[in-house]
Amino acid sequence: MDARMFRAWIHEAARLVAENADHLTRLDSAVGDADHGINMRRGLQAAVAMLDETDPSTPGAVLATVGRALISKTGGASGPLYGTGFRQAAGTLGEDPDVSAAQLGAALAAALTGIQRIGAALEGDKTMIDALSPAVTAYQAVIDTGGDLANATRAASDAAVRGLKQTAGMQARKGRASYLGARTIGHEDPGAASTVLIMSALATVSSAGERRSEWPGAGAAT
Amino acid sequence: MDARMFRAWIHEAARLVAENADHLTRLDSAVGDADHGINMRRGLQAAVAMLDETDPSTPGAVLATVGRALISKTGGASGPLYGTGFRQAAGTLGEDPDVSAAQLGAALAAALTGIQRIGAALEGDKTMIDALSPAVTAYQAVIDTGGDLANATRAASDAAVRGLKQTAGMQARKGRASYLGARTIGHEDPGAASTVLIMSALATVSSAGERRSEWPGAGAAT
Amino acid sequence: MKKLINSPDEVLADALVGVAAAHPSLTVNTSERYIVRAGGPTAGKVGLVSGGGSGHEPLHGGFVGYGMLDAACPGEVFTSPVPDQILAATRAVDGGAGVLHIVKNYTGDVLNFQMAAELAADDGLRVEGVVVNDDVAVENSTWTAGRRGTGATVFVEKIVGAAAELGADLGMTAALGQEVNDRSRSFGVALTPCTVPASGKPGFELGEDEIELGVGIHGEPGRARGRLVSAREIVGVALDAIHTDMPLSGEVLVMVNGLGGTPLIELYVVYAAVAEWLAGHGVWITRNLVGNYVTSLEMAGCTITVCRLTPQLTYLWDAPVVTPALRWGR
Amino acid sequence: MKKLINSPDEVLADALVGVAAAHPSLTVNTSERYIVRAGGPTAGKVGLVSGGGSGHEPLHGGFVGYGMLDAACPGEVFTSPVPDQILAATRAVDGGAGVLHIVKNYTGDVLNFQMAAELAADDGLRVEGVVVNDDVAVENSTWTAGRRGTGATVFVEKIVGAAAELGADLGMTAALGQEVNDRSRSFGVALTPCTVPASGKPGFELGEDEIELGVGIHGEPGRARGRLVSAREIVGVALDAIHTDMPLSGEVLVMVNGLGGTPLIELYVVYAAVAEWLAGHGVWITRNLVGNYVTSLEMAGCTITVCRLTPQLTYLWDAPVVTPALRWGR
Ligand SMILES: Nc1ncnc2c1ncn2[C@@H]1O[C@H](COP(=O)(O)OP(=O)(O)O)[C@@H](O)[C@H]1O
Ligand SMILES: Nc1ncnc2c1ncn2[C@@H]1O[C@H](COP(=O)(O)OP(=O)(O)O)[C@@H](O)[C@H]1O
Ligand SMILES: [Mg+2]
Ligand SMILES: [Mg+2]
Ligand SMILES: [Mg+2]
Ligand SMILES: [Mg+2]
Repeated sequence: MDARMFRAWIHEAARLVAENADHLTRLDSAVGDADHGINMRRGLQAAVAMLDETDPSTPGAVLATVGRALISKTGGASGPLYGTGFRQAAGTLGEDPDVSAAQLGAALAAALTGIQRIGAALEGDKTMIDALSPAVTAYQAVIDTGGDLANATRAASDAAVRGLKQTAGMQARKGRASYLGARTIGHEDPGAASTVLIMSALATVSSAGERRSEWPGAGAAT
Repeated sequence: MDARMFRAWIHEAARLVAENADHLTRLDSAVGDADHGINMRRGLQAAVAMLDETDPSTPGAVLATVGRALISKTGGASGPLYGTGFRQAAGTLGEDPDVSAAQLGAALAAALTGIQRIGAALEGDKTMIDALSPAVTAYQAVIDTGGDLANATRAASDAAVRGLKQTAGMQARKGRASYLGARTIGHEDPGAASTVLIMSALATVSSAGERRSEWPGAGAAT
Repeated sequence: MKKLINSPDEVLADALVGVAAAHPSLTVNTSERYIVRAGGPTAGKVGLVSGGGSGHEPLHGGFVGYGMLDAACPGEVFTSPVPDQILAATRAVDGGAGVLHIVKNYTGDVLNFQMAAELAADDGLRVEGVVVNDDVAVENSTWTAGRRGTGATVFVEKIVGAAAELGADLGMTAALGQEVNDRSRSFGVALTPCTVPASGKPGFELGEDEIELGVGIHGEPGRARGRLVSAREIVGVALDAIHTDMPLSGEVLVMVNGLGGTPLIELYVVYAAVAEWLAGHGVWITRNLVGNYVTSLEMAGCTITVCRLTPQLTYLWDAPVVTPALRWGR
Repeated sequence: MKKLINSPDEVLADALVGVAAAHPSLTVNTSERYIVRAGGPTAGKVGLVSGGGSGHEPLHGGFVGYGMLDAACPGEVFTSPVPDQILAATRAVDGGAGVLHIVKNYTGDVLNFQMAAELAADDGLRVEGVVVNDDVAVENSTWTAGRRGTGATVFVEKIVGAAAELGADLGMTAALGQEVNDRSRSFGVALTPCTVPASGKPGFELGEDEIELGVGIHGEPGRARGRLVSAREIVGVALDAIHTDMPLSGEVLVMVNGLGGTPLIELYVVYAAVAEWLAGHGVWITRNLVGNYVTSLEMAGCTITVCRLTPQLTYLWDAPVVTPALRWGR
């Protein structure tokens, strides 16, 4: 995967989030303050704009730019959390112009660790961690058993969806949803839902990348 | 008519107004500030209480007490207007312990004049005047043609009702309804509606007085 | 009806207990129902009394204090006070220099204050009155009870209050009040109705995209119903109406006043539009107020009031004032 | 959604233009999005920066001025500000004595301020933080993100502001802010939801006789739904919760704070009930605020905040303050 493909990922994530912004906000209005869709749309739009403007040439630089944009523009809890996640991921990729599926797995794991370091949420706390953590695990499992990028990202995306669904049964213990205590049970977590969109965007672009190897640069993805 | 009968009038008026307070307030909410029923109920309850407390012995003293109570307790435009009306009426009755139907006619006319002196409303301005003025005229017409108290008060009450109905077609030019201009057309005037109740109370007690001459003191009414 | 009250009939009584408890600088006479500065009348100073229906807080009780009112007479919600309480307040603040009544132009307020003034005169008190009638939405006084008094009341109370503190006599304060009123105009807009506690129902109904244009401060409908448009357009309607009635120029004092249910962030959005409009018309805002000063219970909406300043009016506006709702210079 | 705005996306930008126009004592940096005192940092004084989502006005911009904050960083409505703007404000108010961040305890606010503090430290600035978490409705911090910061923020900003003006150093201001927070508790009640402009829909729905108990200030539902009861009963619930958590005694500072859509007359009814309850428990209110200070857009309801005073805190509370929303002593 090269910088181009990482940019495609963020473009697709921004598109999906914009398309589902009302849904994310609706989820946040049940357990939070009704702004998650607005925040994520604003943040990812800024990320896209900053990518278009600075045109970073390595995957690491792409993710670092996205992290900086999310931190600078999102606000709320999700901004620093996702922003830190992307920056940590960028850190593992260094300046490589092209990264392997294994490298991407390490980057995703680093994102998870980064988000947990600053947010201190564990699985079961009803946060984005509940979608991201199983996604990272599923991704790694596919790679460990010799699967390719497309399969790994698809597995990650599916795991994120399952994680999201499980958040409905949880009582929030982190973020502003935690103030509602037991009243959060029965509602999906908005941050887990945005994680699903981001992971699904990754699956989309990596399988498209595989299939359409005529794309300039996309052929390098594995 | 003696003091007892005048007190009965005010008791009946207070009862009717309390019973119809919501209706008066609803009328006032269409063209004013949604308090006419509340004001009139408060004012007439105070009048009844003050009558019970001070037990005035002449018709003039009864009406003067009512006027003072309305001025002291009603508030709004209707308090000073009705209060002044009752005080002016009291003035024409002097200290007579018993007043004739003709004297009552003069008292009603004085009330009308008093209200117009301080409120400066003419017929057609969509105020209580549009109920009171035809009532005074109708009362006098019955007396002038030899009719008795019961007929005169009934005629007055009926004329007030007709006057009230006509206010629906008028555009308000006095009081806070006037701020709404043409939007007042189609709505009855709340003050005209309370005048109807007061005149109807008068008709009720004077015909009851006629029929039930066994009432101590009520036999004197003509 | 959803209100933080104990019972619809006790709102005013309970609120007065709260005012008394909250403000040691004020004395509340709960039986006669008036609010005065603690410590009694200032000898030789003209006493300023205002009043009107409750539901407009902080008007008037929140403006009692040094440099502004001496007493406020709160009536029931949206109902004029009665002559007895106005008379009692007038007596309580008379420091020998006479008492000025500041009255918003509503039939009920005017009649009740008039009666009180007559009773006070019978007692040998010197009383004058200023009637505030700044609302340009009410157009033609031959066809109406005359223009309503709204936002300019705050300007009159503040500026006349400063003059009284500086020793202006009764005639001067009355003339000054008249001058402030004559130089001021207001226009109001409602986005929602409000509910008088004793009535329990909203005063009118409005669709999701409807507003009332040219409203007063008593929860009544306005002169016309309009579509909910942008703050900038609403400000345009309001300032056009004011400017047509009293051409604006030079230095002005502007109040963007919330009617009770509109958050401050929106009032700043409105103020930005007002500043833009006035700058575009060569008018210079040199003093302003943005906030809830003359409310209509929980109604959403605002009134915009403009006063054409003179150097003297600016000086008196800037003079110290120490009240619960307006405070500076001390 | 019925709001006096130009467009849901421009609310904050337009409001900041309004704030800039209305208050010559403030400078608004509209591109970096912060509000500072006009005239730059005071050399040798600790700079105080607060911030948070917009929609709580006058918090925080209305508390920038002498004796209180040096800068406020408004985020989008109900959304924490971002590190960049906090960093810019921190730089702008540094007078060489370091900068104190006053942060309400919400994950977003805490994370964004933390990042800004790290960036500021990288720049060689000395930054400390106080996290305000006074809301007793959030009971158990092992199961939650910890208690929310609500009304006590005003107390912290005022009292620390006074100390900074008197020359307290960075460590002292941080410790004092912590002390004020530790001695303060709040409880909030909502009668209606509110609508974030960009979302366009109310945050929750409530029946005609329902209220939300234990709400924060972001339009979210509360800990529990209850029946609409009398102001006195609601105050009982709130003060019982506060008293259970922090037994009240001696002299206290009380704020009865409107959430934006509740008229002042109701806040006085609530204040009367608060005064009654506290007097009945032998607690003496020696200072108070009644009004809209920490709002939640147009939400109807109130928060009650109590701070157990010490002579030093009372002294600092009384010290002069000159801001758009709080002003006395000058
Ligand atoms: N401590 C935390 N760790 C991980 N994720 C968190 C944490 N706190 C909140 N979140 C996530 O952030 C989401 C809310 O984001 P958003 O609505 O944008 O911010 P805010 O709560 O400040 O309004 C939650 O749904 C949750 O998934
Ligand atoms: N100038 C006037 N002359 C006669 N009646 C008037 C005048 N102004 C108002 N009214 C009457 O008073 C009624 C309103 O009374 P009320 O609602 O109690 O007082 P307010 O208008 O002060 O709220 C009107 O319906 C009208 O009949
Ligand atoms: Mg949120
Ligand atoms: Mg009325
Ligand atoms: Mg009235
Ligand atoms: Mg938020």
